[in-house]
Amino acid sequence: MTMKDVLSPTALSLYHELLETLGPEALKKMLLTMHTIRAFEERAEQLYAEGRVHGTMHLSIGQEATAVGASSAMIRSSGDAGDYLLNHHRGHGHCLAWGSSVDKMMAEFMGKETGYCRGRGGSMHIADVDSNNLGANGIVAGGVPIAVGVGLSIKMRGTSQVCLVIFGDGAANEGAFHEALNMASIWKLPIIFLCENNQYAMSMPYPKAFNIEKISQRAAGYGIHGETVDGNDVLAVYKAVSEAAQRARNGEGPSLIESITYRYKGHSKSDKQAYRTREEVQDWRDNRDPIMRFNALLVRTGVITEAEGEGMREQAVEIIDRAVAFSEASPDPDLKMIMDGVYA
Amino acid sequence: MTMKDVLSPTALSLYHELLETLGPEALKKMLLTMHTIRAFEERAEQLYAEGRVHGTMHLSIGQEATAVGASSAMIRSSGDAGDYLLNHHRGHGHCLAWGSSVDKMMAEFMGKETGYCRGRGGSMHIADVDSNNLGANGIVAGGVPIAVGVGLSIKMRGTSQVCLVIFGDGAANEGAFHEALNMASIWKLPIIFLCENNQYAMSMPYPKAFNIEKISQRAAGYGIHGETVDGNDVLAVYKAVSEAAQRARNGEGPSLIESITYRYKGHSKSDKQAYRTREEVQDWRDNRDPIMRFNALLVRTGVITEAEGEGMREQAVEIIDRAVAFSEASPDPDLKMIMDGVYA
Amino acid sequence: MRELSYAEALREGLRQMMETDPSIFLIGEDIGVYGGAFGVTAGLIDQFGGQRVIDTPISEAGIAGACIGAALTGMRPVGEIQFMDFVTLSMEQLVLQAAKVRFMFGGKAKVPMVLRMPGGSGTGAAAQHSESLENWFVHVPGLKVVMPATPYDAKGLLISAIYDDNPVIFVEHKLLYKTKGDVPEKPYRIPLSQTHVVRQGQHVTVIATSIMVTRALAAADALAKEGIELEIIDPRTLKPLDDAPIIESVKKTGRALIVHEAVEIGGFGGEIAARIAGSEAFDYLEAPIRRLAGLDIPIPYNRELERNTVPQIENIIHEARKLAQTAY
Amino acid sequence: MRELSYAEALREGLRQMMETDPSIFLIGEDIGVYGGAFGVTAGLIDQFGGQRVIDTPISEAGIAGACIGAALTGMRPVGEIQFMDFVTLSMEQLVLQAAKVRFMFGGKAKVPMVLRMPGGSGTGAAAQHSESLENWFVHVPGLKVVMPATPYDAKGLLISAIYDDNPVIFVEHKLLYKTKGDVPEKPYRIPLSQTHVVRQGQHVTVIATSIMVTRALAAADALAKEGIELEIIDPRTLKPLDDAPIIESVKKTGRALIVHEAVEIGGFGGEIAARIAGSEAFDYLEAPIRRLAGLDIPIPYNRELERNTVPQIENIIHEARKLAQTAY
Ligand SMILES: Cc1ncc(C[n+]2csc(CCOP(=O)(O)OP(=O)(O)O)c2C)c(N)n1
Ligand SMILES: Cc1ncc(C[n+]2csc(CCOP(=O)(O)OP(=O)(O)O)c2C)c(N)n1
Ligand SMILES: [Mg+2]
Ligand SMILES: [Mg+2]
Repeated sequence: MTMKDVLSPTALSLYHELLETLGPEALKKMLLTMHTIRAFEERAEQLYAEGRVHGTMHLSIGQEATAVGASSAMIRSSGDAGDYLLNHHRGHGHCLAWGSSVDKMMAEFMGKETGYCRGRGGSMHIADVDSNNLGANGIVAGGVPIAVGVGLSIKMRGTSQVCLVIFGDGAANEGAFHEALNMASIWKLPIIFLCENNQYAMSMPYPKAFNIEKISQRAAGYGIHGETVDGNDVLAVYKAVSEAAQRARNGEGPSLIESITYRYKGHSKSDKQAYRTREEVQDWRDNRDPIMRFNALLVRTGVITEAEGEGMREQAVEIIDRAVAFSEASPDPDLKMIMDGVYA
Repeated sequence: MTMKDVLSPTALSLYHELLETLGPEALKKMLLTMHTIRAFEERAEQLYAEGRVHGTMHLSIGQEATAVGASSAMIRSSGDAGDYLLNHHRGHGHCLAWGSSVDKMMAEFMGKETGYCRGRGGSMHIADVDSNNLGANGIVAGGVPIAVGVGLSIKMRGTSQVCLVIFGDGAANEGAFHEALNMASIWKLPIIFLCENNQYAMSMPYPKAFNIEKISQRAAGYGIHGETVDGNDVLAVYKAVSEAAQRARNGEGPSLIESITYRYKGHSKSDKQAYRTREEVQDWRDNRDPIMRFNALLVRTGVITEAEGEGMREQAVEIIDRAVAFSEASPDPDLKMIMDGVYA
Repeated sequence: MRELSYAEALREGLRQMMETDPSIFLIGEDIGVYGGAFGVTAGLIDQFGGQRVIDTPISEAGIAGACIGAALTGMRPVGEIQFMDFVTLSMEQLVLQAAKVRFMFGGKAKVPMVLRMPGGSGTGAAAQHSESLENWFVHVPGLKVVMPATPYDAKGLLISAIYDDNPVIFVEHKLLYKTKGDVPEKPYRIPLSQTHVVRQGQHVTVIATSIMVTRALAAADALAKEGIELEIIDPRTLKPLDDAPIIESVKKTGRALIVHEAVEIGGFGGEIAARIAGSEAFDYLEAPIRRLAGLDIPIPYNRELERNTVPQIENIIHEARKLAQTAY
Repeated sequence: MRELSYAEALREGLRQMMETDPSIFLIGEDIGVYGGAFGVTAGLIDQFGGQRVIDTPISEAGIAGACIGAALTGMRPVGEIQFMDFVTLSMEQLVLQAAKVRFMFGGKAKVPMVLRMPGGSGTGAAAQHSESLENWFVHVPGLKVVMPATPYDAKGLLISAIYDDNPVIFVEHKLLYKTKGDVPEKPYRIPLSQTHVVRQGQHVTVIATSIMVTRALAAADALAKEGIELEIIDPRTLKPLDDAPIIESVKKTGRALIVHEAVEIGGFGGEIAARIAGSEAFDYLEAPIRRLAGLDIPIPYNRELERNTVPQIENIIHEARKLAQTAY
């Protein structure tokens, strides 16, 4: 779906259905979160360029709808009352959408003691176990088998929780993906396997790594529900993930959802992007941007004004400003504690 | 298909087609090889019971049709002129069907210097690299990614070879299976993935480990040809594998063939078989035995007499007698050479 | 005291823990009706059902992942890898996930899991079913590595491992499963990281692990008749290692022989040798430190070749005697 | 002589071999148009095409398997694992297949493959992208392990590795890729298993690997000003190890310091220490053998923590000085 289709009958009918059930405030909050994610990552890139952070990072600019749509469909709470999140290297957006503290995320990104991981994890490993966010994973598909264990644990503990695990198209070719989907299926575990197909795994275009049209076709090989959604349509993602969560809570087992999206930036800091054209990137930016689209929908249906939409963008930037200030004022980890936290 | 269906119209029409193309001698040889496999394994079991071999072993009694049907469909020759074989722990039958020396196999089983692997490999690791038999593998699915390399090498060397890799139902849940099938598909490699579904992976019944009806359904997830055949019908297996080989030689890429069969014996030496009933085993023995079936077909259509059929069984036992005698007369490996053969 | 086999001791430990704590469950290949490839879990599925004794497909990465995810969310899984060799398929999950998650998350998560696996040769199962890979795990921060040599240690260490809040690699030995020994009926814990002086002696310190403890004891009996007294030390927990008793012993005897089944090169014996050679015991050494361990070859199938690949009682006798007679 | 960076030297070695031998090909993730995560294979796809510079899906077990199968059937594959950490996903194929196939088949097969992988920390990539796991492979019969420290060694050892008929684990270091050094233009081979005395000195023998060779050289320069002369030894091939020059050197200096980046516990330093402590050099030792290696923690993200996790020049200076001053 491109910008032109924002007001298409299908888009509008889904919109009105969700406006009804969720209310306008919830939708506005989703838009704000998408702005916050983008602002976070644009700032991250800038901090990196300025030499104020080291390491690497994987920006999800362009993919905000999947993060926000999916998280909004889950119960974000702590302990047995909340669902679980697991994600991978391109994970800032998921974490922010899950409701994590922007300050603590930024502090982690900047390697500070006040960060979620006390500066030990960095961009690729942000976790907030207290809110059932079991963390990002630097290993492609590394979190996918872990989701099986979370699902098993939910089943054994007899709660009605669900585990959402988000990974990329590249991850679907790792052996771990296969083992995990099969185990989740035979044991009917409450897991949502959400595959963000952003068209590339690093430099590998999706069609070169797969000889199938849709990754969701693989669901059939495990006897589970599979479906592909427009990952740049926050409401479509919301709906697919909600339904998957409902099935999981009903004891109907796991689902594989493929969300079609696109990353605007390079894979990581050192990517010359020789594997794609500028035009392709520009086309996605101009015609399918998830924030522009959702903003347009809310404006054209009168839920917000143009100015309110613009205000949200600014509000997001301010949130990030504060987070950077918080981080800069935070102490570095104490070198004397270097051995700390390895063993419980 | 059970014994009753041996003369069914479908069975007979395939039979006549192959009788025409292969000739009666080839069919007789297939039956003799099936007898030889069974005799080999019955003797192996006996030798083990008598304490004359150690270790463990995995008998394929009841699965002979798959081994013979598949191998007969391949070009068994050395160097660039022949196809390749890779198989796994339950591999005696595949190796014999490939045309390997019974003497050298038995000697290997008995740990002798004259064995294929000079007594270093044993039952689970018989290989005959000279005849493009790249060996059995003790690791479930361990040979499956290796097949990808063989397929790549064929493609790069520009020969018209094909690689046949045989594994069990259990192997289809290993991550390596997934990675290999995908790679073989995207590069259109000349590989036949032959899955012997003998209903169990050790104690795990197939329906508990898979939430799909047929393993061949997984082929669709990789965009390759998938099909399920009656693995106790040697001609059905022959046909499916021949066609797969033809596709592979035509550059149409890999196939996944599932062959439905059954093992009569326990998984390995130490199996109490608490996971299945005697009746189930007896039913397969009485009604679907691959040797009885093929023998009946050849007898009833007049290719051999009852007595000739019985003679083949005896001939097979004699072949095995000679192999045991050969092995017993063979020297043990020389302890002084223990460090030999690790590095080239 | 009542005698149990090593396998029975493990089973009793598992059963007693599962009876008292519903967060403990078992997961692995063929551990249900089959009872496990070596019978350790026999009968447990009848008592606890298939929900707590979970048979898996053949998916070793999946098994490890299942343990990690469950452990992160309040359970205490005890996984089984059917043969230690197959843990090569779980390395990413164990090394990059289980071991690191706590540290990477700033100490804010824990992964209380045990992964049991039988190592070692001697059953004629050849190169792909006879590995002794414990030193790989010793090399990984965040993991613990336990390797019991007796039924008594097996039960007591397993219970401690289950209640430890870290991932524990629990290495059993196939040839030990049927060995018998005294085992208290009540549950008991042997603390992890507590090296055990199994036999006292003044001439040579023998540091041995797993089945080599048994063989070293037999060697000690034989050498005692010649007047050579071996002091036998079993670390039991290889990581984190309690090395003080080893250093103490070598200060006393001045001679150290390290014995393990794993390949010598790159093995755990190197760690022990380095600790001794870098410690105050160095000044007391009266002979070079000796290692006796597996040959640098895959385990061969042929019975005689197999036997000669790893240390046997006679090899330990020979080496210890030679060492006792070496004057500096 | 012409200077090249370590990455360029590797690339030139690959290019020259591929030009002369059509059986050599490259396979790995993003090695084509991307040129490899660290640029080592940049441009090679333009010269040799996608049939010989093969981009793979993210399937590390598949990559290893592809190398093994091709090697068994007449090719000489050079695989790349994008970060050494991810080799945890290839362990079964490497350890149970590549390493063992020849022996299990009675010496009748060969597996001429190279698997390149960058190890080490220092780039802020944290715990899952900074492993130094070489000692795992040293522990595996049938594998060879090569770890070049300079551009010159990188090219010469890579060419030897490609022509070796065994599976070779070729460990590069991320921080070395940009370092420069003299590299002859013509192809040349440095024999595997040939330990190199990088710098002569009489006071302390420093056995160092990979980037620690560079740091040890810098430490030696500093200490030379204090009159302390380090002898620096780089094994280059960790397996099979040529230990004679190490033993010889320790006999001369009487003092040994082993330096590597990998975690100390269970690491390669243990092997070296054990070889020294078990050799005739033992009698010449004038001080305990010292190891200086990685802390027993996962690599932290924070830059200062990361730096302090592995040995730096100043740590080597400090340890070597202390050792030189230790009297027995
Ligand atoms: C097991 C493993 N292999 C390779 C990598 C290096 N790597 C990091 S991200 C990435 C691409 C992942 O692609 P995808 O799963 O599609 O996620 P995306 O980056 O597109 O979000 C690669 C190859 C890794 N981190 N882990
Ligand atoms: C990676 C691995 N996991 C487990 C085993 C132990 N094991 C050997 S055979 C087997 C069952 C294999 O089942 P299947 O693939 O269906 O083959 P079958 O034995 O039925 O021929 C198991 C679990 C192994 N050898 N390798
Ligand atoms: Mg992607
Ligand atoms: Mg089976």
